[in-house]
Amino acid sequence: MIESGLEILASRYAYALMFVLMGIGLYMVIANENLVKKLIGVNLFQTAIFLFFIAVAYVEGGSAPIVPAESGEAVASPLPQVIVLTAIVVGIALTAVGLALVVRIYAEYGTLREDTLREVRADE
Amino acid sequence: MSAIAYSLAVFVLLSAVATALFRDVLSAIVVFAAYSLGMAILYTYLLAPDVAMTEAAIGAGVTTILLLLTIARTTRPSAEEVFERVDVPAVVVVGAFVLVLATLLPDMYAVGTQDAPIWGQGVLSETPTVHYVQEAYAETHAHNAVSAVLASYRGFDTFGEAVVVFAAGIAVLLVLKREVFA
Amino acid sequence: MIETIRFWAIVALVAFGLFFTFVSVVGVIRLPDVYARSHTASQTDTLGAGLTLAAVALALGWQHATVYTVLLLFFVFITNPTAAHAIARSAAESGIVPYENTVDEEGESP
Amino acid sequence: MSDADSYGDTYTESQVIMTAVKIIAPFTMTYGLFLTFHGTDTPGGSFQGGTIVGVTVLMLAFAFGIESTRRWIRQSMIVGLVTGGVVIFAGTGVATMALGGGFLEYEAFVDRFGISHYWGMEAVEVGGVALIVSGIIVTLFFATAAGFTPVGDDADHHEMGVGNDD
Repeated sequence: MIESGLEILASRYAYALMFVLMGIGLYMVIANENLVKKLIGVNLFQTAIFLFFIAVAYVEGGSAPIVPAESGEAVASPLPQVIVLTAIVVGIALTAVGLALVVRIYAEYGTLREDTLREVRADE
Repeated sequence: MSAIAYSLAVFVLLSAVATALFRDVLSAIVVFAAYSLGMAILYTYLLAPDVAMTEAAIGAGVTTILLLLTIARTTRPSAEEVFERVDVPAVVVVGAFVLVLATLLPDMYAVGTQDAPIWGQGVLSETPTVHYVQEAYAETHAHNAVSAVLASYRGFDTFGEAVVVFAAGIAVLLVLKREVFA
Repeated sequence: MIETIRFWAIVALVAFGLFFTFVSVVGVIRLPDVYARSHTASQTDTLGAGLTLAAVALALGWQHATVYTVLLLFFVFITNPTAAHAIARSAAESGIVPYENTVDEEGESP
Repeated sequence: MSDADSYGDTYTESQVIMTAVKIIAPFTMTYGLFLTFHGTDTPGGSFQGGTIVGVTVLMLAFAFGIESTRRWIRQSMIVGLVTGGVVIFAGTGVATMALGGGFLEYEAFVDRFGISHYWGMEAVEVGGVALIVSGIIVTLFFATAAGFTPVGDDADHHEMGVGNDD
């Protein structure tokens, strides 16, 4: 039972890592009070999804998707890699918009902590 | 063989935990840069050099710079203790989330196997992946299949992504109420 | 003969690289303030990574990848001291006072 | 100029960093352009190349001061890069439609001008994505570095917003 569980974990390590990283990202978004750290959590969650796509595209003993490959050589799938490639660039744009909002929030309320922000907004 | 992958996975995991727990935002940002770099190496190991380059330049470079600029523009809370208190209810919720996901693990295909449907096994014989790998050079004359898919097969999608990036640049200027950068 | 020399040269370079990396890790944990730590941390990059990259270049022999490795070595040697300099400088500008050992006489001078 | 001291304060000139950046910057610029132009044959492409070209500007800004780099680069150039990229990208798509194909269907170029399919891809990669990405990286950097300064009518607006909330 334990051995088969370990074997599943060993052969699917990238997916297991992705689940744990998603958990950590989610934890940062829920539990950290600082807005900048929340945004880092969003980024972490994003990278976990990227890891999933890349792990799907991976092929054991293959090579990078430069075609035409030598005969009989396996090549990693280009399609998930393209999706991740564009998603990373869109991700940084999204992070930048979030950071701009953080800068605005600080200019308006003078704090970046979520609990203090709630109090300030409740007082208004 | 995959000792490299395991050690990289452990490194990435540890730096992610450190990012979540450091109380000082500056430390969290620096550790997050290390995390991105570890992730980039992991992508290289998983045969995605294009993605690894992007992640190293954007994840470890530009994201870090933007985060640093933000805390320079706003505030960096002084930290008495090194680590944050662990929020127990959040850990319970997140733990339940991860456990539910983990039940999917036995049903997933092993990493790197060619039995997965994406490789045209089972009922699917002509998948996009198989087509791209076999025909990309003949159809587009580009050696790099990633570029071929990016610019040719999925050109319309890339156009959408580029416009999203363009819109994000405008959105940042709008949020900061700037027409010029000065 | 020449192969034997090359083999032992690679082993020696990797060993020295690991040694300097180990020393700097110990230093980062043990040393008292940001200046001493950034000094010892830059050792990892310049000497540790530098010697290991030299070993890699030697092990690869004459091929394309060797050129990349040597270029990498060059950039590592330029950028890392600069980064260490930038860290120490910004620490000095933000007013961090160097640690002074008041217990014994052989404390390092800033 | 009030904004000069708002973010000129953290910069101090350093001979070491400036020299190192002077040595490194041509290499990173070349590498970025190599990745952009050679992306169809080797790993790399316009997203990576554009990012590295953008990061070169960021590096210069760190060495020589954000304010002076921003003046050196000029507003119109960055805006031109980004909008030019979108226009070239969309223009390539519209051109293929005008020649009787679908949007970004490069076979139309092959049929009409007899050039390889490859050149349509290069137009989109180099002319479109690389310009957009490099311009946007620089834009995001300068915009975030400038931050938000509430002045004059902005402050009034803020007051009004608070009043509406009550």
